[in-house]
Amino acid sequence: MPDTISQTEAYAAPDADGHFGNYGGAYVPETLVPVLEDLKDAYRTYKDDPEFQEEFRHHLREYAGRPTPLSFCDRLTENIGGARIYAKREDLCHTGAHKINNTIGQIMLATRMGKERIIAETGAGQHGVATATVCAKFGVDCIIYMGAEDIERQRLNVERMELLGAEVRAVNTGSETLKEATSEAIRDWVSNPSDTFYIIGSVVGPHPYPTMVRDFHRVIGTETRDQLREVEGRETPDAIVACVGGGSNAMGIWHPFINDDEVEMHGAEAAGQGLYDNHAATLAEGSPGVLHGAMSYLLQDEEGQIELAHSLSAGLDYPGVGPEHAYLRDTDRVQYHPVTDDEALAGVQRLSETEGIIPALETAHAVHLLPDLARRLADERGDGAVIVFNCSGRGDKDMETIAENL
Amino acid sequence: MPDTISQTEAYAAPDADGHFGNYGGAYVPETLVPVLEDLKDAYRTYKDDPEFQEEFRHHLREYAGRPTPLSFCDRLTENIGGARIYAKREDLCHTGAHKINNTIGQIMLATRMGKERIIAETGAGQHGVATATVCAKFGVDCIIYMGAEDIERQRLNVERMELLGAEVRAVNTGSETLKEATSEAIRDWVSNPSDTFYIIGSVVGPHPYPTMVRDFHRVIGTETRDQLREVEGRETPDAIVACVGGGSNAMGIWHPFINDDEVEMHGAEAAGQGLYDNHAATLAEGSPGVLHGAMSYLLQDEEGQIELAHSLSAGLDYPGVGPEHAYLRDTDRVQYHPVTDDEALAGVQRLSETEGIIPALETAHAVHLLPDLARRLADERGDGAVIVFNCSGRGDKDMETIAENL
Amino acid sequence: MSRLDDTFDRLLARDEKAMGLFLTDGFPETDATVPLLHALDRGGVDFIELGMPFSDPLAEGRPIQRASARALANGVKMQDTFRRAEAFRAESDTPLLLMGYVNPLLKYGIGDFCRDAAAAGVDGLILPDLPPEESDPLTEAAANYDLDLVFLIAPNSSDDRIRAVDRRATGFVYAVSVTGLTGSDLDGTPTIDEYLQRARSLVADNPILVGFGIKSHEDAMRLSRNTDGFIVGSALINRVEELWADDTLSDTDRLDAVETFAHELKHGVPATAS
Amino acid sequence: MSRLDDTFDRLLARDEKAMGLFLTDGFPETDATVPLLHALDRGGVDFIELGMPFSDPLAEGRPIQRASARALANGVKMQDTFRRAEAFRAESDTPLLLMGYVNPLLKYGIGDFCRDAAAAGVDGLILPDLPPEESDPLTEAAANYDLDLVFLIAPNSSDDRIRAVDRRATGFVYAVSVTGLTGSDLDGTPTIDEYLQRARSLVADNPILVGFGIKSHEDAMRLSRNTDGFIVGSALINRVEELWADDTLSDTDRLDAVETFAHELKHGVPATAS
Ligand SMILES: Cc1ncc(COP(=O)(O)O)c(C=O)c1O
Ligand SMILES: Cc1ncc(COP(=O)(O)O)c(C=O)c1O
Repeated sequence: MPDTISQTEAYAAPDADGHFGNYGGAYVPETLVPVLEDLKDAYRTYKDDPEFQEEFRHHLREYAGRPTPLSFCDRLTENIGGARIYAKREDLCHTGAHKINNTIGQIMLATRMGKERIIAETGAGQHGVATATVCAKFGVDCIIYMGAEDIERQRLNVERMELLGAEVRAVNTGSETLKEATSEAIRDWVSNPSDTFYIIGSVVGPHPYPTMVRDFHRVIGTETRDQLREVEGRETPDAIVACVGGGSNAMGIWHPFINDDEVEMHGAEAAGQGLYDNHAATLAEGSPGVLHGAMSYLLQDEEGQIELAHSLSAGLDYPGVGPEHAYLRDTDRVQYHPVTDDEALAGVQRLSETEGIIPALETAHAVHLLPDLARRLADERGDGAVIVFNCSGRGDKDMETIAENL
Repeated sequence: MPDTISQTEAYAAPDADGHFGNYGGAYVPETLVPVLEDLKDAYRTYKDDPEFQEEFRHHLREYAGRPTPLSFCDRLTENIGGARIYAKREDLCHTGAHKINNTIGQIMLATRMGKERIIAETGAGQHGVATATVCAKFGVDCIIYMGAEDIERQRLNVERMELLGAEVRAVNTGSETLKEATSEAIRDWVSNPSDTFYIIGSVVGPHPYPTMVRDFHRVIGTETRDQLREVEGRETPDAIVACVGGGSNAMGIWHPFINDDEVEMHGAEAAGQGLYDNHAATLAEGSPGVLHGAMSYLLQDEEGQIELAHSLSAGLDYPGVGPEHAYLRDTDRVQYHPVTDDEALAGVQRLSETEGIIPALETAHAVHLLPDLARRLADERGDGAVIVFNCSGRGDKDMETIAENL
Repeated sequence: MSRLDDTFDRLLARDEKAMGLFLTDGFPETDATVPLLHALDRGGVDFIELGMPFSDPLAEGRPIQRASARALANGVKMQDTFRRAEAFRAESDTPLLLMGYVNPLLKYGIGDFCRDAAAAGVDGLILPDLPPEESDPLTEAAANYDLDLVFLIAPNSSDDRIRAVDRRATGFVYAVSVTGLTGSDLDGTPTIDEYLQRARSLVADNPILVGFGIKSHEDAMRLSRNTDGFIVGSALINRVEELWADDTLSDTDRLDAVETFAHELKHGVPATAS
Repeated sequence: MSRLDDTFDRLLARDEKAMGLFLTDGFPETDATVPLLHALDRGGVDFIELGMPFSDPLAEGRPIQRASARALANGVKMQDTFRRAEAFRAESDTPLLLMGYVNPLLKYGIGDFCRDAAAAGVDGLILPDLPPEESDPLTEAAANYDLDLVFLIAPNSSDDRIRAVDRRATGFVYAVSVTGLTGSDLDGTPTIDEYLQRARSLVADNPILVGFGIKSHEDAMRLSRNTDGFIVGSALINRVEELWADDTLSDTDRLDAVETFAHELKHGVPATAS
């Protein structure tokens, strides 16, 4: 297995202070500055520490269930009629999504830094479950901040977190969703900087989080490379598709291919009820700004007040996005596409019926991009064209929402 | 990967007609006799067909997510204080339980036999989901029989099956649970013997099902052997623990060790509210008889009428058990232990809190056996004693039941 | 020679199709069984199959499932069935077979069961979930007590299989009309004739009777063209259920109606009601 | 020399601790802000922090979060804040700083913001989510328009860090009392004195003021032993909220009560009420 948490060479972002072009950085209250310094130091140390890396790989393999398969979607491919489609099966990870890769990495850092109290924010509850899981596995206290509305719509995951021994704290301010949960987690962190480690759930937040979380998820892409070599006899696909909430599953699968210019990258953002309506299409409709510690694209009004995001999918229901995505958007390395709730629901159905895989609603946004892309790529590059999409999670947590809306 | 679907040598059960000692056989209406003959022939052919075997392994690996990890449970081991405990992680299989191994095998047989219509029974819904899944993946019609009461208590799985394109038929007779669902599936099969393949969900039913289902699940045990060799430097543990409903996950993990006399085998049966009350402890409390096509232990009254089983866990809520278990019980090769609902719930909590793994309620029955066993084995065989328990499925489907009862 | 053999010989001699009727013991009420059996007798039944209720009757369609469940709810036990068989036998010479599932027999004990059944005047047994392969112990016990042991064939049975079943069976061979349950719909099974002709040509040692799904005299005549007779179960169960559901009827009315039903099954509806 | 420097010079000269008071613009009602600022002035405030409401105020405890949300619900926009600052400035010489989060400034445009703030008579800026590392553009723009730019230190800031912040800051250095939010509880933070002494010894270029969690004159005096003054926010917000919730009070009553609150914060409660 290749190195999973170190960076490729040619693509150099971010700089030493965590800037991806103009984006990223660390816009935080002063109390967090030394905390982030310590974290940067620790991460710098362990990132290249063979023992840390070996333990990380060990947990990914023996606990989280890696490598995840790269499943050829024969019936989906046939059903669409175009490029050959593979699913990278993060839905088979322990706890049901890619999120566990990152929480394992961060809990390892946290325990090495002597932190005894873990906090995290969660929207869909997947990151909360993944965090509560590693806290149980490592025997550390765990507090999860979750918007009161998300607690309602992701009841199953709340029960999972509690069973895992975590305390789920309902956040009743503002929109009562992920944005507020994140703000509350940061407030807790500001209030408890010395004993508390904040496990952020995506490639968002102040430096070094976007880089660190990306690196912990790079294993998705490095495995994909290896697996493609084995099944297709080539390391690079023609395109890689992923959904983008904060953007961690996307960065994880894309980053190891970022210097392979022939690999198209497509991100699916949540367009909710449509771009003129309630949505969460930060990169399509937002503008640069600072939220939760980093400069990136945001949904904001003309006064710079953060707007509420709207998506049926709680995991994409966030008005910000990781700063590296802002950079990849501006540099045109990645194309980002808004996908509506209805299109995502149709994606759930399509993948379920053709492949027997019920994807998470988040993932289903990526599924929606496949038909057009598969046909275009087959036209442009011939029948041997290959698409990989990141099947970032399974749909169990969404069955109620899906049943209500289909 | 070693041969996954052929049998070890010394242990010779069953005989050519599917008898494990007095148990097993094929007690079926005449209409099914030629159907079972065809199935036996087909299975005999493909069992040793390298192409079939290769495709089977391919699907297990690339689709179902095998091999599943063998996770060392460090905190559980420490928490108990005894033998070293490993979990065989069938909970990480696609659809959330070991069941998919078997449905992949059977759907491959079914399509090779030219059957266009699949039926199955389900209790907890796990087998129904696993069947609906492979039917979607292979593009075949799928009808799932499920007791009306089980439909209520496993709503999530019903929605999954329907999303996968299966028709779920509610069975309103008798106890409205797995027993009646199975009877209805058999009646459908009797009525449609030529175009229909019945994918049975455990090591039950008439010959060749108990043998065939066991063989499709042997991969659990063969992987465990390989993995133990790697992590412990020895192929055999001191004991293997599994829950027993019909008994498929147990047979799958035990069978490759059946000739290793030093390996203790322990099965956890559902004792529901206790042995003097409502329970499903067929091997502890039942007596030999014929149900659903095979001779085995049953829960029955003094008139030979089948009694209702009772377990909080829908997957164990069945008054019969696979005939090979009856044989292994009578020959004392395996010790079977009744485990109550409350003990199982405590098992869910214990594994969740120490290892960050929320097991299915079925699996949790096996967890309950670990403390006493781990301490005894450490006493008898020293600190290096090793237990493997089959973590047959994940608890997502049971969250409501668990939340209501904890 | 068994009572059943006698009956078939007599009917064959006058080229008459044998009619067997199935009724679940203890259905619709335990007290109704013996009077019902006598009513069938008066209606001209040639032999009776008395159903032993079972909790999980795999081969039955809805009517017999319901009858079985109702009988169990009425508390029917094996001993009761024997007592009622005995009571019937005390007043009738019509062959009586017990039909049921194998598990209650196993629980009772195969040997004990055959002994007590024979003692009660039962003539034979039909067990739809006991194929010949699994029947050695029962075959032996039944022979010990001179009970006939009927086996079944189905449309998908091979020629070899039919011959083997015939060799194993005593009393008669039960040709299941369709690949389906009791009470199945016979429409859309155009190959029945072909199958029954084939069966006829293969069954050498026993009479052959057809059953499953026969609802009327016409069905019965059509299907028994190639057999020695026919068996009706679900249609009778449905009729009894109807009659007992009708509160305006006295028990005598009901029994008379059952007698008429049996008579009409065998002989057809008279052109003008008498 | 800025208004702020003048003020500190004057107070230092007479060994008096400076009192800064924080109030959210547009809270509790947009019309209340200017009269409230004058009431603070009458109560003896030495400088005012006018809060620019933000949707996601990360460093704030509940009171200022609530005030911010209420101001936004009242429709407060940046231009309104400038207009109210201007109105206050027209009648008072008390230094006025704007406090807020960086995103609305970015949206407005850093240069435009500093120009318009200065034109409205604002003296300086405090942005708790803009650490020195990310502040180059703002530092430049603020300097262009002679706005002071206050930076913060916290109990967990290293010596080097405190020195660096001091070098970067103009106006004063804001010593956050606790590792926590505005309005935090100060009990159980026994190391405050040690930290403030350390800060005092490291901060060379600027006055140093302590804030976060100060609720009373006693708190203020205790904490400013080692600083040049103190800042109160949440306690004032809570008091204003209470007063405006009490329907029995006239606006004059309320403003008088705020004036008294400010006065008592600075000077303590008089032994006998006047
Ligand atoms: C399955 C799944 N996919 C994707 C996401 C979105 O997060 P990210 O964009 O960081 O991958 C989530 C978040 O909860 C998720 O659960
Ligand atoms: C997770 C899990 N384990 C065990 C069982 C019991 O089946 P078996 O005994 O065949 O393994 C079930 C049945 O649904 C199940 O879902």
